[in-house]
Amino acid sequence: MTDTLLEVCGLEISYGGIRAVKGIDLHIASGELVALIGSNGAGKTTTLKALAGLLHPARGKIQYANRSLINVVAHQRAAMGIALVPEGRGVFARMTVLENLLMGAYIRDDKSGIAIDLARMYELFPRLAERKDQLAGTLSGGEQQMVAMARALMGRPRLLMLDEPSMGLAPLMVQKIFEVIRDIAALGMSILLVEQNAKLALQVAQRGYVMESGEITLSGAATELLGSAAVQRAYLGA
Amino acid sequence: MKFNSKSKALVAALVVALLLLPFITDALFGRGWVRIVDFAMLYIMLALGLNIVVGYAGLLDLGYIAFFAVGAYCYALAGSPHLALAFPMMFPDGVHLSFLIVLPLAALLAGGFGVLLGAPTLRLRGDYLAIVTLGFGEIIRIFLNNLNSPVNLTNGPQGISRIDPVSVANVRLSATQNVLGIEFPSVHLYFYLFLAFTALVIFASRRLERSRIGRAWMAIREDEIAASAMGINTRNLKLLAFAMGAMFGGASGALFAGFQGFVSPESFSLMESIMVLCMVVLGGMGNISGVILGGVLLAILPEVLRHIVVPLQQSLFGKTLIDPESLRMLLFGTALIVMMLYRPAGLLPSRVRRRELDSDEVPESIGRNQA
Amino acid sequence: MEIFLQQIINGLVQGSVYALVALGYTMVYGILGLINFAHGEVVMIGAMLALSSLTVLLGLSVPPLLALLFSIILAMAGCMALGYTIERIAYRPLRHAPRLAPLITAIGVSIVLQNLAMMIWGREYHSFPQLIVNATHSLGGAVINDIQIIIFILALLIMAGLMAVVHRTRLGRAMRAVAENQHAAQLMGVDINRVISLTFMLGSALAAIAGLMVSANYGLAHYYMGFVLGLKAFTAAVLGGIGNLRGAMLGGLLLGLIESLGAGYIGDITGGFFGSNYQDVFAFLVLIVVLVFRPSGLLGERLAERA
Amino acid sequence: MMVETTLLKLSSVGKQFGGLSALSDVSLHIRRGEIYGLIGPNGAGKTTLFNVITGLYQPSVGEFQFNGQGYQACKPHVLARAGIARTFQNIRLFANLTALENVMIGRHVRTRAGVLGALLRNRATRNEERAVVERARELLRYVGIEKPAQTLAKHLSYGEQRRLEIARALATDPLLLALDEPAAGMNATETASLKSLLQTIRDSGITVLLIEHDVKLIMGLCDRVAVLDYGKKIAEGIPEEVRKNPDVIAAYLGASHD
Amino acid sequence: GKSATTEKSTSGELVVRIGASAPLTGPQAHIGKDNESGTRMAIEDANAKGILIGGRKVRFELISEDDQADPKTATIVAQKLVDNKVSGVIGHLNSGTTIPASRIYNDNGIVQISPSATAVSYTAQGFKTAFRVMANDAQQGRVLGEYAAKNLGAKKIAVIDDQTGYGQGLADEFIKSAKANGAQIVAHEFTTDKAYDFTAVLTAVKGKQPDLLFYAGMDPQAGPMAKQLRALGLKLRFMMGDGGYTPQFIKLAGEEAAEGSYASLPGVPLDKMPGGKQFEARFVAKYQPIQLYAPYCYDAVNVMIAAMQKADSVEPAKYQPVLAGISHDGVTAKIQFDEKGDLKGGAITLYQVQQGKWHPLETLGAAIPAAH
Ligand SMILES: Nc1ncnc2c1ncn2[C@@H]1O[C@H](COP(=O)(O)OP(=O)(O)OP(=O)(O)O)[C@@H](O)[C@H]1O
Ligand SMILES: Nc1ncnc2c1ncn2[C@@H]1O[C@H](COP(=O)(O)OP(=O)(O)OP(=O)(O)O)[C@@H](O)[C@H]1O
Ligand SMILES: [Mg+2]
Ligand SMILES: [Mg+2]
Repeated sequence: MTDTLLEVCGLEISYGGIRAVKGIDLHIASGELVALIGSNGAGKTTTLKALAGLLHPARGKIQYANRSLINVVAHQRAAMGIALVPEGRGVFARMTVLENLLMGAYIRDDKSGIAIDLARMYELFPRLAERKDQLAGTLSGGEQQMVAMARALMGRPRLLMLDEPSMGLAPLMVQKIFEVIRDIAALGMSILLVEQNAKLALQVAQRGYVMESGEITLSGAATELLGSAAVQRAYLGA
Repeated sequence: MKFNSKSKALVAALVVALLLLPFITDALFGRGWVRIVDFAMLYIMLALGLNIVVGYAGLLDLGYIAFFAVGAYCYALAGSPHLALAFPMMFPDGVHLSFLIVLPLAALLAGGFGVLLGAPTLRLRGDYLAIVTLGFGEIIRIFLNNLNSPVNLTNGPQGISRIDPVSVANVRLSATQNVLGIEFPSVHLYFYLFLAFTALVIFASRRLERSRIGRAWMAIREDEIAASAMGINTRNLKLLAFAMGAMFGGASGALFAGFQGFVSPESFSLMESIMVLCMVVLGGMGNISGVILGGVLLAILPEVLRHIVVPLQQSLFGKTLIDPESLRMLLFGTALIVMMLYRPAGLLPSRVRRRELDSDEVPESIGRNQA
Repeated sequence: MEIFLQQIINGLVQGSVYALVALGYTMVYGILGLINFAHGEVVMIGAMLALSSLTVLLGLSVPPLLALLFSIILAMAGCMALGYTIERIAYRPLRHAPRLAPLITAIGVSIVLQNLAMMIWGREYHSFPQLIVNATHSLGGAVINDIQIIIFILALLIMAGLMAVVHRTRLGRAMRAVAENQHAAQLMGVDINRVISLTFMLGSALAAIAGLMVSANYGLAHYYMGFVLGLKAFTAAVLGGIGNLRGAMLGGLLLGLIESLGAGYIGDITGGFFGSNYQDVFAFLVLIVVLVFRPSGLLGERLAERA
Repeated sequence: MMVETTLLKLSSVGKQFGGLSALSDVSLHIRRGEIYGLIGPNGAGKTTLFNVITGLYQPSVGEFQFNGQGYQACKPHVLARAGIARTFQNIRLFANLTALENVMIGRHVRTRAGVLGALLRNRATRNEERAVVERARELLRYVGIEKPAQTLAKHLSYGEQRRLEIARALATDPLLLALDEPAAGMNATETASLKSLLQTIRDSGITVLLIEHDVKLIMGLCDRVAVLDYGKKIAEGIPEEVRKNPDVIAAYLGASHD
Repeated sequence: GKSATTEKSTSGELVVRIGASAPLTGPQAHIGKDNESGTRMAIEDANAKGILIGGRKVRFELISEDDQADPKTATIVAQKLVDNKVSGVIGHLNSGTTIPASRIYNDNGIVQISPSATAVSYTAQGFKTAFRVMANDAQQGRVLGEYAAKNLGAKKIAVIDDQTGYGQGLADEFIKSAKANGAQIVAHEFTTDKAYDFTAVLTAVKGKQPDLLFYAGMDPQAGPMAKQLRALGLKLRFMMGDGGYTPQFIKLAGEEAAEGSYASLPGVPLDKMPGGKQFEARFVAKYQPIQLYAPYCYDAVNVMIAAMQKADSVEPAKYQPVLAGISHDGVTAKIQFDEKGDLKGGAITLYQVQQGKWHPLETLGAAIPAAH
């Protein structure tokens, strides 16, 4: 039995007066790949931002590696091994691919380790090796997505959160990104994956949560969810 | 505009209060304060004009005072003996056109300058626009300062004095007038004149804001590319914004010249542009009542401080410890900071700004959300 | 020819001063997108602090060079503290406010600093002690002195140093990351408050040096000296492309040259119709023309907006 | 005959960014009343093509004809008036204005009130304003977001924002509606409802040009599809043909696509 | 309304308010404060003397306002002084503020004596209430131009002005007079009253090889200008108007560069005037070294009070005609006004820096007839 890495209890987040996330519970075990699906505006991005420390929850507990994350600000969470690949990628457009990757390793100071990981990223994404001196802002959408993922991995996170990594990508590129997700999951990293392409997400994930209007309405093993009629109707367009 | 009976009563009360304002001010604080109120009205007009450019169309203009200057000099030249110096044959006594002719002339001339300034700056954004408009304001000032030779057009830094006071329908506003047994001193008369014009400017601003033109300006402010893709001719509309703002500025400049009787380039320094911008932003960009409040506050605050700094120190320390004049400006600067910190979207934010802020209050650590 | 050469030297010296101040402007702008209107006042405070410290130390008959060294350090430290405080009080709370809000607090800070300085150092112009023998050198008939040479070299060195910091160090990378996307920078583990504070302190230290240089070169210090200098430096930064360090340097030197050549030759060019009284008109016209053809300054990146 | 059925015709259009050739020698024509799909790998030049035909970019070479008239180096507002409306890949709404105001701004190009009208607010202006509001509400209803009419655009959810962009574009009374990845970030169910909206729009007589990565949507909706790769058109035809084209499979679809 | 009145204080004294206005903030604050101090000293002296008017002991009260050297603020300040029922005003410092304010004083019948405004147009407006105790630009420029061309024998003269009302007015009159006396103006360059780098204009001047440079502006510019002049190796005589006659000039220029510079100041040198030396000693003890116009402010107050005493009234309407015809021995000169309110036959003294101090060379123009 693997131990729990992240545990969220009664998480509530509001924008001004509007509650976007209304008291949700979720947990992720070490090495687990968990999918979070839900329709537009359900509160998925909001949840991830709160976990990364970019938003302050109104209420609720977040336990990470048996430590409470209340009062831990975003950059400290990054240092604790929590990484987020944000919606819209958020690459540093006027920095080169290499500089972007080095930013990913900002919290580390083991020069040799960074060099090793850099080589590993270039192995994982050969395209980035070709383009390492290109400004990230001039890359195509798919390439930027690779930069964003590689950058997050450079910090050697224990928990990787991905917010719609397939958005705006061509079919071939989607396949490629999901292959990478599967690969890094196999290396034992914990992953929380938010996706609109619910089918793909549930195919790679072990467990899944379904979110609607700020609440978790369904959860369970990924295969179960894939088979559920409710999920099929709402998210798979069946 | 439709009013229910309650708001009708409110408006009526407001009108009466405004009409009585100079008398009340005079009785309570003295005539000097009526003059301050008069200047505040001029500033409100200026700020409302700038609000069109900055608040509606989102074009940061740091040289706005130039239009005020153009209007003022237009009035000064058309209503003083000065041109007799430059063109003794043509105008042996100078030019003394009627106020009702000069005012629209000044507004139009300033509007023309607005277009002139707007044209080369159309492609510029944000702070680049700011510095170019700043430069434009300085250029105008330098020309006014130096056009005393080869032909003495502006009398240079010495300025033009002996400008005709405003007179409407043979009533000279520079002298105390007796109407129905009530004495109206000059500063009171100017107050009513400025009040009328301010009302006009407010009316025009409101109508423009809620019109097809106003919406197009806001679209440009929000996203120029999307606006042009929606069929908005951004070039023409930006020029229009510059021109409209400049016209208001020019008209108030003309009023200023008539009121003051003297114009010189010193009155149109960069600091003045900055103050008007402060009024707009501090009051609440894009919101007419906010801009008015900003104008009133910033025009009057230094004067209020002038009066309280010494007594305040006396009551605190028993004597004047700190030089009152620098303390006054120090407090003024501090007030700017504190007000802005306390209400970042302005004292009376526009509907849009207010909501924009609401959503930004919570996520403290969220980064700059660039489009 | 000798006159022309002298005008070039004049322009380069004046331009180096602009450049020094413009570098500070540009750093802050680069990271926060904020016109730090108070920067000119920080320059002034730097000069004033140095002046006071020099006066005291020389009064205690401390050797001039030692006094100078100590004063530079004191002025830099004082300005760094001031820069930190300004950012903390007047800008940080407004980081998510509408874009023009911090512009107004900046103006407020500028007014406050000016009047504080007037209270502390008085209304009069102070003469700045001459500490080193300021030898004059002749260069093909034109003259240049030691302080001017120092200013010019210092400006270049500082620019090079800043470029190295920004492009080669971890802090520099963090600064650029914060400048581009604070959100993402935090996710990388960057403490953005710390980075922004450091940037302000660095810019303020530069301001202190600039203030000292100006005072040493012109032999005066006054509480009002920062305003015009700040404005010119801001213009220079925009001319070069605001946010770009090399642009600040180039813009500063160029503005200096434009001014001196303008003042020297407008009269001759226009047949005496316009004289040196139109020097600023000339400078602004050059600026406008440059911006019309290069809307983001000479070296500013032309990120054609992607639609 | 061609003039009547062809709405948009590109002949050998090219667009260069520095050394990069984002579009080269692209020719295509879109018929009135059809839904024309544009697909291709990331960075193939699809959005660039949109920017060219909406006047945001000037083509480096070539020109295009729209509604029987030639255009080259035209300002966006001219093309909007001519009848081309678009949405943006990275949503570009007027973020701080309400949904209703966003759509009202779309009416700008079909209304006329000027400064005088605004100041005097005469009968004609009042009538026009009323019509603008009515039409804007109607369009919000049409795309299914009448409820948040008074909400600021930036507070709408992603899907609502996409719909609002469509409503705003429709407000310009376009002949050609160009949509850049309208289904990005939508799940399958939401995409399905978008699909029916687009069909309704087409049925109302508006020609649609659609960029999408959702192959299912493209194949199920479009009358014809063109494929771009590295700035060149590598295939064009009805969906069934394109789907089987080996070049398209290699460059875009991938082997195992269903 | 009623202009000036008096009020009774508890001790039965007559309290008479004297207004004063000058820039107390901004770049000219140091000169403005100097003016205020001069005015204050005169008022304190008068109070110490115990002056009787209308048979009652008078206590003068100073109401000092900051006009920020801004014309608009000046009118507000003027209106305020009127509100405060001052009996007369000493001010303002600059012509740009003095002129707009003068209209308000005139409208309210309040006597104004400017200690330092030199623009000809100030007294040309036809206001009975406007006086000054300083030679105007025309008077001073004429003397300076003549002195440069005749006494100093300058053939080729360069002029720099600071583009302020003061500098431009003075420069124009200087040029006219220098030309009339046979000198050639080889360059007319410009700077501003906020500048401190003059190398460019000085280099341009150098190219024209003049033998004298006249600067029309104030000491904060004149000082550094003299310094840069020497640094650039210009070998010529440096001359200024009253704006340069300050200890500050020598400090800012450095004694070496300042040595030999000329400046003028209306009036007779303080130490040649009865009571002048004593005034200076007392002033320095009380405040700080005289910047510029403090003695003129002192004189302005005294001549005003003298007129009140002579008219035996503090009502402006009553003492104004007396003032117009007065002859008063001040510390700067014998003060008499012409029909416009300008100083009659104002003497102008030329000074030169010698061994780090200003030394009077000669006093000229006593015979100059009133301007226009
Ligand atoms: N800055 C904000 N201010 C106000 N409301 C917001 C803000 N950001 C998001 N919301 C609202 O919060 C709710 C949740 O938004 P969120 O972005 O978390 O949804 P999501 O599940 O990620 O949706 P999508 O799949 O479209 O990305 C939505 O109703 C949205 O409109
Ligand atoms: N303004 C610009 N400056 C420089 N290069 C640009 C610019 N706009 C587009 N490009 C480049 O042109 C190429 C085509 O870009 P475009 O946005 O048209 O691709 P796309 O087909 O829309 O891709 P995606 O599916 O990822 O949106 C890309 O390599 C892109 O980097
Ligand atoms: Mg989301
Ligand atoms: Mg695209």
